[in-house]
Amino acid sequence: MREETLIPKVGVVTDIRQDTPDVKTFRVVGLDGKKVFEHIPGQCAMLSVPGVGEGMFSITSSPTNTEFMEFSIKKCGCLTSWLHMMEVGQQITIRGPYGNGFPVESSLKGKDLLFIAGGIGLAPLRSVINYVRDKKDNYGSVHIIYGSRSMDDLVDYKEIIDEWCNDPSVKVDLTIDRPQEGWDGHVGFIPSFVEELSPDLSRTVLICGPPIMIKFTLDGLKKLGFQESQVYTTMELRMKCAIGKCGRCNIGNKYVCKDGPVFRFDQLAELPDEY
Amino acid sequence: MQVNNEFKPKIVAFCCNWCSYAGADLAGTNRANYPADVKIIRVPCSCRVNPMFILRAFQRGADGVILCGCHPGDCHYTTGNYYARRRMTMLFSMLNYLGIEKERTRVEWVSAAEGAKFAATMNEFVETITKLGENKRLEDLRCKK
Amino acid sequence: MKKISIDKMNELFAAIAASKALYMPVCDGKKGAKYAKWSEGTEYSQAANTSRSAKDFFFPQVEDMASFNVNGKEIEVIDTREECEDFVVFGVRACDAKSFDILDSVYLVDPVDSYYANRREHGIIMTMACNKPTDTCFCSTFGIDAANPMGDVSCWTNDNELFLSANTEKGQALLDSISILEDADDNAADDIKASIKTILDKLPLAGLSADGMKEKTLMEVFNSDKWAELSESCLGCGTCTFVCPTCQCYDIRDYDTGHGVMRYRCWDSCMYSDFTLCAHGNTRTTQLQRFRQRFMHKLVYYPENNGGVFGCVGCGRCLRSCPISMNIVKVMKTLEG
Amino acid sequence: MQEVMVKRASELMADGTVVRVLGWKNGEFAYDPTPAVFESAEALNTFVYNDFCSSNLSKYLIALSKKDGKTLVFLKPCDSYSFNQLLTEHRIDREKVYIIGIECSGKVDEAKLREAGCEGILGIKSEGDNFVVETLYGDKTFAKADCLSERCTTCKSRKVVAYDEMIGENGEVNSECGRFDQVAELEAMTPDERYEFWRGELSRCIRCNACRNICPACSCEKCVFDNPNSGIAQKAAADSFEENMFHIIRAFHVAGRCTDCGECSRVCPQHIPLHLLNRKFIKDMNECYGEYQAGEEAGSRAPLVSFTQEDCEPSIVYEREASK
Repeated sequence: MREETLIPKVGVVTDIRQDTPDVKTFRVVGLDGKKVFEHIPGQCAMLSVPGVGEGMFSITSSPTNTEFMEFSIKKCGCLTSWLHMMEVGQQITIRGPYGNGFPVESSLKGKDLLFIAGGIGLAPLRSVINYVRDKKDNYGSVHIIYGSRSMDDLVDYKEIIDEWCNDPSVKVDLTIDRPQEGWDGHVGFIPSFVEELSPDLSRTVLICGPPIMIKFTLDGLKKLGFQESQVYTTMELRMKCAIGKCGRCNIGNKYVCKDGPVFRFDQLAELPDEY
Repeated sequence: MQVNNEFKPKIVAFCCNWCSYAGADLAGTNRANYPADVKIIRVPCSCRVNPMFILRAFQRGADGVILCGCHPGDCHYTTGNYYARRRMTMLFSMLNYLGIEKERTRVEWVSAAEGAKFAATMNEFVETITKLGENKRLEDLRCKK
Repeated sequence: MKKISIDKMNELFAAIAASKALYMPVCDGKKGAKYAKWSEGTEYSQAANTSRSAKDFFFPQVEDMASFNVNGKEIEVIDTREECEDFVVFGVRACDAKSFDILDSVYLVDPVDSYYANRREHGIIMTMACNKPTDTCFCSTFGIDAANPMGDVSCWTNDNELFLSANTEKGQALLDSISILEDADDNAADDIKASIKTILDKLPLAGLSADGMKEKTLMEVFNSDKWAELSESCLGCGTCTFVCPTCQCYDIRDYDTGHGVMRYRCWDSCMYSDFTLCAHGNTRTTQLQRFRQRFMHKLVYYPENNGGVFGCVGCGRCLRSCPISMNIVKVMKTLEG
Repeated sequence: MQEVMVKRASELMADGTVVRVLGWKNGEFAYDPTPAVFESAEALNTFVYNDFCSSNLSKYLIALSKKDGKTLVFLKPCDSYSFNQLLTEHRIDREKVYIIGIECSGKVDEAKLREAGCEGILGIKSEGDNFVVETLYGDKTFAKADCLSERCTTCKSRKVVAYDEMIGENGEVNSECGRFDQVAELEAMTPDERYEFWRGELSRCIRCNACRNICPACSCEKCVFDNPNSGIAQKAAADSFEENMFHIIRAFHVAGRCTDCGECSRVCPQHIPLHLLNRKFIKDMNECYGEYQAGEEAGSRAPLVSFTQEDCEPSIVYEREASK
């Protein structure tokens, strides 16, 4: 019988990192100790705990990482709660990669990039950021604006401080929603922070975060003079098959799992706003 | 094949916390014998058991389900078992109506002092179910191995 | 073209059933017809159509996908797929035969759905021209000719004879394997076709056209203010989706059997409130949105993605079974009006 | 009848008593009117009332009575029982509803015409006690009585039990309707026969949930079957057990609240006689706990939410079966 993508492979969780009180990052390899499959930044995989369910998660590690894949997962529902209860060595099932990914080898090549992320929205962007950092020659400068509810909720804080902030080609601006002891950085919501920073208009923007943050940030960007065709985002809706057949993750005639999850805002503007 | 000789029924007994569960306890301390095939599930009151509990037990492989509660009038919560009585009457009648063996379900009132009655009831119930054989009419094939 | 006398129908069925499982519409009590496996004594029903569609043969309501053994931290994935046996479905109507094309364009595009493909490869469709189309039929709206049904083998019948003509290699091989068939002129069924044609023209929905849908843009249709009144009385049940031959959405679920986990898929309906429910909320919270999704998918989204082919075949099942008599015909007429 | 209804509706809208009208709108064919809300006098052009307007409108009032202003609704006797039941359960605001009771002499089931071999229906004319059905394959005449919906052949009551005004004469309760005859027939069978009968019927279920969603008694915001952890969440029945379970639980959840309006059987696309499950509960409750008709008066207490100390024991089920 032919290969069936709906039948998953077994993956082993080799490392679990508590990033924030409700986000953990899981390192996954196949039974043979190698990566289960290759991917493009922004693509996703279906992880499942048999008996609990299956869900789509963006792959947080960069494809340039040849040893393993990582998934940063926020605890918010039934499946993610189970994932958070796992211990190292636990097996899960995994299938993928799914989705289109960011156009890192086409439209984004040679561009100056601006990443705007809110909360767990950093997860899908982290893959691109590290990919771009690993292939510096292909891309211009990188500006990252990242915000979260509090200092403790900044995902990958250690990596941001230790690696990104020390990378001369990367500019990092962090913000948190409310003042907090021990935080001497910016305080405020991302949309206003972006307007304040007034980033370079020539940059291509990759944005991900809660829907309400995306909405207001986009408005702000447009006010600053950015074009919709300059801004990419990545979406998430309920999915079951991840291959555009089960019929639930559509926005208009586009399926988020197959035609997305990465959309440019001028594409989204032509589609119903059912997301 | 000597399936019938080897058939060991699985029985689920929902026992109310205040009377029947204590009754089961008493049966134990009195060393009254009843088969180990009876699995007891403690519930706060017989009224806690809704029809779905009973059906779910059958789905998961039970061959008989028995509900034990305080004698009418003795409910810890005053009236719980009166409601349970009406509810179970209706459910059993419906199961019977659908052609599902009526002997597979039963309600018994067992007080905390009736350890002997508890054991006797269970013995009798297990015997009935053993005679009836495996639950076929309300089974979930997926749960059978 | 081949033919066989009506009196010998049973011999034909026996000849087919000798090597392959044979399914056909049979009378289902007093109410309509259903597909059933043929065995000696089974009576073929000439009912206008079956209550449930023929998609069940390729896309069953429930099917197992895989199972898992979970042992401590370890998981074993068991591929439960099996190659299916050859089977023949006789008496499929033109609309249902066309619905397979629509399902194909979803399930057979890359990545191919092996469960569906497996059945599709092993299934032989014998269609039957509709001698007595009924009031709820509107297949001609979508360019389907009930007098010339497609499928692997097309059949026509009158009071005396059954004519058969193969359209595919699979169909030809089947006809070649049946020795009791006689040869017939290629135009032998023309009279039947002509008489069907005259009835088709008289159907109450004969003039219905979906072309108006193509003249509007996706957003125009989506933003139409007609959806509110159309969906107002919708109950949110899944009847229309489940009887529809082209509705192809499914859900994947796990069932813990107590000694393993079964992963199965089952039909799902965009009319249900939990269809798009995820941890962060629901993208279609109102029945209006869910109702709109279903008809947008049939009339706009699907054609947009598939070269203008509509996702409806006009079988009329939803016209008969909707509890509140709301249906795609009313939607089309209202949207265009 | 239809003219009188439209006229009265227009008057009530014109004088501001109501702001909208809940009724039926004509369809594509003679037999497929859809429940609809009319917000203006002009919209009433498409208002229709005929022998095919069988939908029970009372459930729509849950949503409509939450809107601003009063809603005018036309209730048939069956619907008025459901309405009272919903009032009892505090699902409808009585102050927001203006009811016009309408007499009903039974509704026609188009499926009955098809059962009698009537396909290609072009038009249906009512002539006295008969229907003349014009079809593609010739005209046919049927006695109206033969085309009645299953539920209407054993009509329990032609009395509208809740109304602000009536159009036409109010009817009477018919206690001799024989609606439990079929239940009694089943009860008289052996358990094996009953099992075969119900397997045959319930195995046809496609779990479309039409019976649940149309049911005026099934008015929960979130149904127990919507819970994925119920194991049988509003999807296909993956095993024969789930078919049984769904139908037992569905019937059980409306037991004592079911007014026997028969909508469940009417809408079932697979023609499962679901009313026989509901009627079994009604019959049992009548026999064990005294006669009770849900919805007969608003505020009455259903048998399963009350008790007496002298109630029969569950073992009565065995005794009754044994005494047959």
